[in-house]
Amino acid sequence: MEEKTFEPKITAFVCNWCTYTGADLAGTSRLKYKPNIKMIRVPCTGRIDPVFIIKAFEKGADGVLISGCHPGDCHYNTGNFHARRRWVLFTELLNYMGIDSSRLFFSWVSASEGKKFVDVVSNVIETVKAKGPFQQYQKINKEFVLDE
Amino acid sequence: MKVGYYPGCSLTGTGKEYDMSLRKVASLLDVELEELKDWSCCGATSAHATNHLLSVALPARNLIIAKHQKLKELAAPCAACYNRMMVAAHELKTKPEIERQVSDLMGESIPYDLSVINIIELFQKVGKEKIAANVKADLKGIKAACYYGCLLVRPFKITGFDDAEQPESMEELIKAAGAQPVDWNYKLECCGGAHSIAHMEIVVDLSKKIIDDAKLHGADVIIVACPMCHSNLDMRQKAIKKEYPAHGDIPILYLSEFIGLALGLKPKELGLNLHFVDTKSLLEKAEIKG
Amino acid sequence: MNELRQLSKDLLQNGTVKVIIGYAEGTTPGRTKPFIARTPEDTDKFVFNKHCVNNLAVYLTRKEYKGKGTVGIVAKGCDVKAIVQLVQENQINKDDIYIIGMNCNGAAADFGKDTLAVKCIHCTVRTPHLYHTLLGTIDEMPKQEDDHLKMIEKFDAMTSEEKWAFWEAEFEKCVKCYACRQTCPMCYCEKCIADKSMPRWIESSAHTRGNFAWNIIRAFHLSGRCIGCNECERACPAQIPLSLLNRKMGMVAKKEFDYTAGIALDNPTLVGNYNNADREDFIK
Amino acid sequence: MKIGVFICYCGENIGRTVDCAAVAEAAGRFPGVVCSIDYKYMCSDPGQNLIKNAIKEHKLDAVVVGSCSPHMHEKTFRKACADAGVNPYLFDMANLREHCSWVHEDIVEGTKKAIDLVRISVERVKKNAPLSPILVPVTKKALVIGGGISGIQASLDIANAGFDVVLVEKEPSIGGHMSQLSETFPTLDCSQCILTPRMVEVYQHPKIKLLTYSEVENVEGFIGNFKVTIRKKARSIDESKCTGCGLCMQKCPIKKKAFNEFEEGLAYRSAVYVPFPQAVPNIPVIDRSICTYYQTGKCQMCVKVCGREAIKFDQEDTIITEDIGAIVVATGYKLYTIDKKPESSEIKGYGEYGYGKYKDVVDGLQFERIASASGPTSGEILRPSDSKVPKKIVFVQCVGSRDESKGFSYCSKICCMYTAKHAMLYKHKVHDGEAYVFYMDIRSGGKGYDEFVRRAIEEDGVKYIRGRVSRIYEENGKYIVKGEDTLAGMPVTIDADMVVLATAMIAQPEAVKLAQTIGMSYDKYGFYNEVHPKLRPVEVSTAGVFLAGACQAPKDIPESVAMASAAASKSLVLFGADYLEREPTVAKVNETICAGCFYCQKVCPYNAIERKEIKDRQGNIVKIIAYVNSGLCQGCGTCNAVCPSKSVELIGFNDEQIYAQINALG
Repeated sequence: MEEKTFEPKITAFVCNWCTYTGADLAGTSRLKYKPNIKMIRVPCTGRIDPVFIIKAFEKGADGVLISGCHPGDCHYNTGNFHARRRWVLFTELLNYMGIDSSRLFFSWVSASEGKKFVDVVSNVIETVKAKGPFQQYQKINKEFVLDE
Repeated sequence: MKVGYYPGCSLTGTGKEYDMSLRKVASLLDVELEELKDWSCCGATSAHATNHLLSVALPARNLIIAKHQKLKELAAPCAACYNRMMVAAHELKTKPEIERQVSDLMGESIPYDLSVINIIELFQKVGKEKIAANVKADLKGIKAACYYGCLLVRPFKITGFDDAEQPESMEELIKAAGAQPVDWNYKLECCGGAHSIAHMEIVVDLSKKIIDDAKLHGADVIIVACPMCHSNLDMRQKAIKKEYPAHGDIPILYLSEFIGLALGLKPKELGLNLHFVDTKSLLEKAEIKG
Repeated sequence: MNELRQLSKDLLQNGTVKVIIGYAEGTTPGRTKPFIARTPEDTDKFVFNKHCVNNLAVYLTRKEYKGKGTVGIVAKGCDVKAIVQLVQENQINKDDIYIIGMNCNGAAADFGKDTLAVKCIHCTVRTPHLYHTLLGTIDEMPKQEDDHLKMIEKFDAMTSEEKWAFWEAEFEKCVKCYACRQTCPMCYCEKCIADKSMPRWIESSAHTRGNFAWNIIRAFHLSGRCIGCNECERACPAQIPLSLLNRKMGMVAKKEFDYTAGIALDNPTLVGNYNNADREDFIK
Repeated sequence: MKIGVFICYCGENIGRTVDCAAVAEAAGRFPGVVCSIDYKYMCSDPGQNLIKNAIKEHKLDAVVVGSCSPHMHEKTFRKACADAGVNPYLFDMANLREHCSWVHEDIVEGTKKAIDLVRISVERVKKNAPLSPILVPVTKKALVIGGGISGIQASLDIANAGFDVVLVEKEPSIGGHMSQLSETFPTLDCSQCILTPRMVEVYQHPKIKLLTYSEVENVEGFIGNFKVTIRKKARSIDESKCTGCGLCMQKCPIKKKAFNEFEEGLAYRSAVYVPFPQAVPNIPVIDRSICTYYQTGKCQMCVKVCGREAIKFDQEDTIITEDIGAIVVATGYKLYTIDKKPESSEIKGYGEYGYGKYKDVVDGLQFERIASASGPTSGEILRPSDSKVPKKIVFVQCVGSRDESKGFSYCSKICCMYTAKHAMLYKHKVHDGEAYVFYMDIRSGGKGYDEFVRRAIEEDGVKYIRGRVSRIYEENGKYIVKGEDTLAGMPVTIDADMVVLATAMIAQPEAVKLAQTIGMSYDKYGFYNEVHPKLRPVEVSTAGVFLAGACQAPKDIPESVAMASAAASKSLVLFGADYLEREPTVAKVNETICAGCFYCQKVCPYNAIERKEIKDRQGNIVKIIAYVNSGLCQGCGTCNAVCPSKSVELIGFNDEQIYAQINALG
């Protein structure tokens, strides 16, 4: 029963200048996507720390999306370049630890790519939906969260 | 150094001396040429004009043989073979649809990590220093015009070799061999290529211009890296003379033959006796005895 | 050994250094322990042998020594890597240390064992790459199978469930004693993120979730910085194979960015720099 | 903390797919929320009054508005909060329109998500801190780098508005490339005639400090407060004594050792020289690399003839520091080197055109000098090799530009026009001559530009051939130009007496170095990047720095002048206020726990992280830690993410705030 009605929870960390604005454009253009995703706005992808992602999983996210300006377009010139290098290390680490890094999505979505934003989000939701709940984390989450 | 070797049809026929000289020179320079087993036609001169898929599939077959022989590099001394293989590799790499069709035809995928090299690149790999170190004959009085023709450097996007308009790599090798390259203007002009048989008058005109410019700049010899260029420039000098009686002969040598002379090989070992134009004038100037 | 003692004595006597960090005979005969020589007489206690496995660079960032005059240190190649990395990260001033480089013929995996420590099997710096004085000789080192590497490579074939199960079982054992942190020369933060409560990114109790968070972040913060001395694993009372994580991340740094930590003073750090051509095929 | 929540319907925009009343009702039950109100248009005056009244009535500490995107109305609501006494940064906005109602269709789902978004905002605002904008004082003095036409125009505009200007030029004279030009398109007025008065005006302007033969070495600080270090190179001449009589130059025995840069190598100059007769300042420079005195210690001919004792062989470079408020970068361009590959570039040269090998194959600026009345031929069109009048001349366009295989892929923009001008000047001076132009396309957009090209073709009979040239070589005293006429589909061969290559404008070789000094971004060719290609064309990503002229991209004189005036007016806007207000979203270091690893410094795009020494009471340095210069920090937060111990945090987006948001998702 739960399998059929499973709707994944997606947490997104997006940069203020490109992806957040691109998501605004998706709204202004009245494009549609599913409401499973909630966004947290940060100034720059350079601000995104891996602990955000771990915490999101601990808080029950089935998937996490990270999105920001295309390389070269960063409002702060180089924030996304530094971020990109750290993500390579972080995803490799997750893979090695068996934490399904295919639940972690990265994209470049510019302020003018409202359509791309919708495509990215829809793809994330569909992919995670097909994968089902993030059972590994849910298991260790449940084990120790006493008030549930 | 081991390098795969694709002679192609010309080197077994009109360009026999190219094959002979290259093998001799290679062994002197510690290059092991491993010939492709059961190689087939590269498709030059006709396949690409008639059927695109065929023009890719023919070289692809040879590339697959190279893969089976576990070769990393494949030398194609004939500029036309080199060009066809480069074009095919490029098509396979950039066009998934072609790649799929050719893989279907071949029953296996095509190797991408194989690099096809031309004769200049082969000598570059050997190294100018090594060539210079092995020079036996003194050729410093010899002025050589390096003729690249069209297929080595073009299309530049595909071959990526040297410079499409102002190549200098062959000159560097000639210097390493101890001779003087001349600065001339026709090193990339068309020799008439495959028109040699059907429209000889075109080839006569084009080849004459090339030869005249080389002579104008004081060349004693024209160096080529393509059997077709060789046959046009060498074989057609007789026809040029018929049309323009004032024409004086100039020897046309393959790059491998010239380097062979520098390394002290006998003219006959290099197949110089198989040329139409007598190479005596060059050998006398270089004081090399037949 | 006499060379080492004599040099140390001279250095302390002529005032080149204030103290020298080295090894002395341990309480169990044959074992060694870190030892700080403060007077020329102290240097008689110095020893150097295959049981000198500790990475003494960890002491260089301690308040007792940092900024208190030149510190001498007895350092194997692997220890020098740590020193190089610490200099790059502004933790020590290269002019404030005197490196007594030791040619190293491998350290024993453990006391009483003849096998080599993991870090020695794939060592590339048996002669230290930076030193003021070099002592000792390079002798033949026994060849030993790199089973550790094979283990890391085994992960390539495992499913993520299998990998998770492996680490879950390992991390279950973690008691959050932070011995790994304490013994790591690269863990010099004045306040570790694991100890911060506003906000508490890493849960402090020793349950699997908190242990995962701690070990992920520990490994991540050491990515491109870990010089592979494996002191963390040696110190771990729960015997969690932390070196598998650290070495893997070192391999990732090498493969993705052609980067090795601690090899050259002028090498830019891995994190903190970027290349326009860094991999981004995972970013859609 | 007492929080008020305000949910906007935005007419029907939010209300249609979000049950706003239900959202307000749910939000009212969140811990800390003391009032929760929904209203049709929260941004309207009555809506804002609703917020203000609630702040007073409920003594609110913080406000959350659920409405449109913060990019739309964040400022509006912050101001409303401030008006009613709540710090504007104790405010957060939930984006219920662009990120919820407009993109979702189901009202049940939409409402659920809207409640979540408001919860996230409420949790975040609890961790917000009251902040005030950062006030930065403004030094009302501008630095203009580059004394070409752009720099001259910007300097004059700023100075005429009453503000001080420091104009730095690396050559001994201002004037730039425009001073080398013969006549200008499309009016054919004399370049120097219109430029020289401007140069003199700069020199005499009481508000302009002119530093020629000088270079900017270092720029520190931030908008309104730059500290600039300038190196004034030794001229070996006492500027206060020299009268510019020129006797030293006449008597200098070194006549043929150095090519005259101003004449583009078509003439020689002496060791002591002014670049050209109209130079400003008209004070010579001694070229120490060729001067006999510097080589052998003898000669001193110039000293003997100088009645003012102005020659100073022992003069040294001087370092000048200036406090500057705004910087105008007008460093201009360079011409593509054709004969060989340009320094520090991947591109190949055009060896096949024989530039550098054949004297009569010249580039665009050389032809300008040949055509100029003040040039080496006094304006007669004579070819350099034998000073004969070329009867057949070929112009080749797009050399180095629009050529991915050998040059740069961009269009150099002005070459179509200057080639038409060159051909026209040639035809005006050599009536029986033939002029050919090889072109790819004719790009003549601009007032009177296309008419100008048509005039060259139709009235002056210049022959335009659409196609590329493959090779140029010498044969029997002629230059054989081989090319293709793509309209006729035929190869063409022209035996010319002279060839002019319209080479591309490229970035100055030291452009990247200056960009790194100032903190500007640049494209792959080395041209400086503007912040926004359309709406902010003269600003760069470092605030307080403006661009003028060809350092940004190839452009002609009118465009450069317009851009210079724009850059000047941007500087003047800055000088209009005594203080600048900046968003307080900046990073701050927790000094007690910073371990000083300086990873933050490595990732900071603005060089905003400095080193700070912490000393004990005896004055011994205890540790060196990071310090954020809040004037430079732009608030990206990359430092915060790389800091392993989170000892540097971005105010406004700190870890607690983001943690609260993530926590509210669960």
